[in-house]
Amino acid sequence: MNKKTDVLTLTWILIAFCIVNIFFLVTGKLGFDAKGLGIITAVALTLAMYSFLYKDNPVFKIAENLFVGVAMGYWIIITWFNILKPDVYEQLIVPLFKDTGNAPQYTVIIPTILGVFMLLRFSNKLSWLSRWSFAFVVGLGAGITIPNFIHAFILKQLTFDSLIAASLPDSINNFLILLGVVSVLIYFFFSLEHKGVIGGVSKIGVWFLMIAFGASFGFTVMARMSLLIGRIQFLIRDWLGIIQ
Amino acid sequence: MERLLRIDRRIIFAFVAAAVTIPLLIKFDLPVPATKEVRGIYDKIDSLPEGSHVLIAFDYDPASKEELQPMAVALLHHCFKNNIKVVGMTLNPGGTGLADSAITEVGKEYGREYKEDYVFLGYKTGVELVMINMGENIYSAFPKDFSGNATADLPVLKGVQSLQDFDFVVDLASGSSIEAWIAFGKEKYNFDLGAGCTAVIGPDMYPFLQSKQIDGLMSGLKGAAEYETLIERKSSAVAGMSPQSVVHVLVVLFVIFGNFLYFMTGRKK
Amino acid sequence: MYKIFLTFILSILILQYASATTADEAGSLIPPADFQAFDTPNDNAKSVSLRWPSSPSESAAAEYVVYASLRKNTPFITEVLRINSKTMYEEGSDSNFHYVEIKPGKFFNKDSDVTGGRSSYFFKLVMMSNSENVTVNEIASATPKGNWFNWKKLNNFIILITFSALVFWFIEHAKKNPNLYLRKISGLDAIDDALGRATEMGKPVLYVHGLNGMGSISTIAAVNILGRIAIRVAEYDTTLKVSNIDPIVMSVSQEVVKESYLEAGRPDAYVQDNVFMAASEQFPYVAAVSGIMIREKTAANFFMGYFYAESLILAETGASTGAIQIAATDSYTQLPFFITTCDYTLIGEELYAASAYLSREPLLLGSLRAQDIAKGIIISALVIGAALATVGIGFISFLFKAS
Amino acid sequence: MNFFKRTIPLIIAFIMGIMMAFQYYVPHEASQSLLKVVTRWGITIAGFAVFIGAYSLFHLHWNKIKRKVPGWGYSTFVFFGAGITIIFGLYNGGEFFLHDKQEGTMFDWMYFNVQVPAGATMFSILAFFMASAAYRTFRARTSEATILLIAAVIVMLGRVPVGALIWEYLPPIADWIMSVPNMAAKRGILIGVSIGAIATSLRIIFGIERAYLGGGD
Repeated sequence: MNKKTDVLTLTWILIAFCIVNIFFLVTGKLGFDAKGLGIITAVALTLAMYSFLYKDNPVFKIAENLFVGVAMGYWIIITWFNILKPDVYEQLIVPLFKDTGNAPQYTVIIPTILGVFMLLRFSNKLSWLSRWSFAFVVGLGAGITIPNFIHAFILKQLTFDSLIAASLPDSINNFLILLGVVSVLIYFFFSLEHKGVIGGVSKIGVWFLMIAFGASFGFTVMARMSLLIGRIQFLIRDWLGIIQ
Repeated sequence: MERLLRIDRRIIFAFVAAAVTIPLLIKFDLPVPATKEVRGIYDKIDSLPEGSHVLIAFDYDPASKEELQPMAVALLHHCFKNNIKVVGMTLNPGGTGLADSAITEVGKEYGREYKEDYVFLGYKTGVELVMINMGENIYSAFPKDFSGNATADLPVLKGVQSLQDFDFVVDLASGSSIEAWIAFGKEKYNFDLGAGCTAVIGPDMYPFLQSKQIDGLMSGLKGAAEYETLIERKSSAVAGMSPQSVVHVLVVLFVIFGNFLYFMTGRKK
Repeated sequence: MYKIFLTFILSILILQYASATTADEAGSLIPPADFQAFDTPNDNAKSVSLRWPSSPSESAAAEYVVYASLRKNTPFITEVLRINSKTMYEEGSDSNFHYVEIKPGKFFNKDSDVTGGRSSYFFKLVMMSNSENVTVNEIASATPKGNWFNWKKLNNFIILITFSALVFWFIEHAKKNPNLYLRKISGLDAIDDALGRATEMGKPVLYVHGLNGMGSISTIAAVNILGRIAIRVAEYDTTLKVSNIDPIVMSVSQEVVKESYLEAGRPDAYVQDNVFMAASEQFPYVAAVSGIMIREKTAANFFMGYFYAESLILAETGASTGAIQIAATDSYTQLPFFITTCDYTLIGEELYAASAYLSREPLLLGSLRAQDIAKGIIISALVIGAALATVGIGFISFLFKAS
Repeated sequence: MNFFKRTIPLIIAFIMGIMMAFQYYVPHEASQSLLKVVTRWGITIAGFAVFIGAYSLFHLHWNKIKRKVPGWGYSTFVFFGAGITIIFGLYNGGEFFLHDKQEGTMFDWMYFNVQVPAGATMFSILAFFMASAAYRTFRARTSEATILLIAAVIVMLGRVPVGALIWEYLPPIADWIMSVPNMAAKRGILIGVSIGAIATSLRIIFGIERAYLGGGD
């Protein structure tokens, strides 16, 4: 029974969607070209995504799987044109067979081999070779992370402001910042029981954390609403043409 | 009262849809004063002489398009209007198309020439590795631009050897790339950095503002709207501020009303 | 015609005025008494530093100009620097010295001018105003060299070495003594309470994995906690359902739950299908897990690991079915939603601490202790540094200076 | 064989890690050239990672289709979407993939009219759930949650233009929350997380942390 209503609802929405678009195409509001058809496709996908609000349904699932596939295809092609073609194919392979005025860059061979090794991860027998590539990339990442993080996120973040500043509000703020940083660090300190002074300070740390999470909460609500506003703008401006 | 708490969530969905759509249709203008965080970026770009080089990293993908694309467009308008040379790049494969179209469209609007006044370098992966490589030599990181031109011959890049030579770098991010730009770019190679990000990560950027590791911050559609106000070219972001206001009030009312019911019904589990 | 005449008159007037003012301000220029050039310390072989004492006749109208040459005797024609004489003072010299760094490579094409070897550069300093130029007699020269250690980064280097030593020492220490003290994580008690209530109600317990794979520390920590929950569940004889989005995490979880049941002496109660793949994509995962919560009326929900935007919908659905919910995540952007919808939330690093507390793994314990010591040092530095700064002593900020 | 499978990767990670960490303190040009070469290699290697992602995705959906798990039909759309996009990408508007990328091809059309709208809509769905959660579940059940919600309400109202109309002091209060208590707490978190990241990096370099190598022998 319930399923029948759902199918009916879906059919009606589809019919309505078709009628509206045919009307737009006939009246010339949307051109019968790549742009006009593009807008119709985009609108169809947008609405299919929103159908999840009614309930999880086949239309949503089709749209989502299609999206996942297209995004992966796009990623592959973009990687070819932006990384593999200019950095490997044109630097190493083309100069081997054709005189381009540039000598083949033989040093490119090493990262290319390591890159290919990485793909052996899925082979049963040779997957151990992929570890060499991961070890290279992960070791490199770990090595550059340590001194740069010490510099940018620890030394640069430690401020030693005088608690008696130019004005009273500044002094209070300087004190609150010091208290906040210290108390949050103490909250994440696990080697001492949270009792007495430590317990009191870590309690203050929790308050600071909660205010910060509240700020993040407010900003996240704002972010999601902005996304929705953008999509609604697209629907009523680019498709329906109600606003400019 | 119990019943009020148990209403179908689809009724709430309808409220949200109405709160967003109606203000867009009836259009009322609300002032969007610029905060000092956004002004930091505006002032920096405004202070640059003609012909300066600005690098914009479009590190976002379609999922954050509605927040970051208006920001990118506003920023590009400002740069092109002031005759600043724009170099675009992205660390997110899904961002290439959006970045390319934004740069090209705004560039054309001001009659700027590709290769002469602006260039889109395209996508590279490896985040901090790309930044460090660009910090050593930008032509090593990007031997070709997005359309396949050799970067070494591009007139727009004349005078630019590495990141240090950019007069300003702006990262528009939906992920953790701002932190990476700070640690592996700005702090290692000393250049001025500005940031634009989704509102979700906006609050996490305040420690960097205070330590002056970034010169300014635009967060979310609100940040974009403030920038649009500053460059006096109001567009979709400013138009989005009236539904944004209405829907925030709605959510706040929901929170208050929900908690009111919760306490009235005796906070039962 | 009259326009040209007017311009002429005007220019004479302005010129007279202009020269009058500069003459007043500048008088005759006194050049700086000394001029030095040397290799910039702590850098690569690209830059040379110049330093000279301030001249008494510096003014906003006077400029310093530096010319460079590759040979001492050839004419100095390449201008490498032009600054206002009131700028670029050496830091900490109280405006008594000027200090600039020059990259001569930008002005000279080394390969064409010098054949092999390092090149020295020669510099000439000229002080200029509108009316006159004076040249410093000394011609300074320097050869840029690459340096092998950046002494400005010494504090950074010491932190690196000290922290490495701490991590090693405490991991070794924890291997010998796995009972290293860790404070109680109060969320862990809440887990037992929730399991107890689920048993009373006779409803299943749902354990929801985050979206990340086995490579992420959050997932490893989450699996450690799952082991402990599974033991308790087996003892209480309740049903435990574990939803997964990653196939590898699923097979690891199956192993962990199976072992826990064995440890609790209830291998018969283990049902492999209760540790299952709910979906492979974010939103279908949300839909599938929410469906389970609603259909099976789970009494307790655990959300452990790294979550993304789906956290809100999951926790909201769970709260609406009246389940006791406990979350543990290091995904800071999602924490606000867990805190407002769950009964107990382990925040950030508490997730790792809980996992170390339960597993007693020396690697985790030792590392956690070393990080605590580092935090302790930072806390003391901040407090003492602020106190000293208040009375005007900048010693601590000097020690932690980032340059 | 164990030497090649276990020891060599650990040696590579160790050498790379130590070398790159120490490189930071050496300003000499030799050290800079090393950094340039190694990061250049890293970029190229990372480029191949796309195929790992592609394999995982296709493998997963292929298994679903092969085993006919419930809902396997939807998985065919993943292959359909990826297939069309890749074909258009390789066709490259008639120029084929060995030439430079062309503008305005069907490949770009797929991106702008499928990936962009679907991707952009995906997370906007959460706007609705956010509102419903605000009504039904965001409860001041503890004193912590109460502080959180109060801060959230102030920020939500203070950050939009209407805030100043409700009460003129809302925006400055919201700004203060952002730049004092929020900033302090986020700085505490940042320092803690960075210490954790440095510790993890150290464990990787010295071969104590091996999770990244994957399981097996």
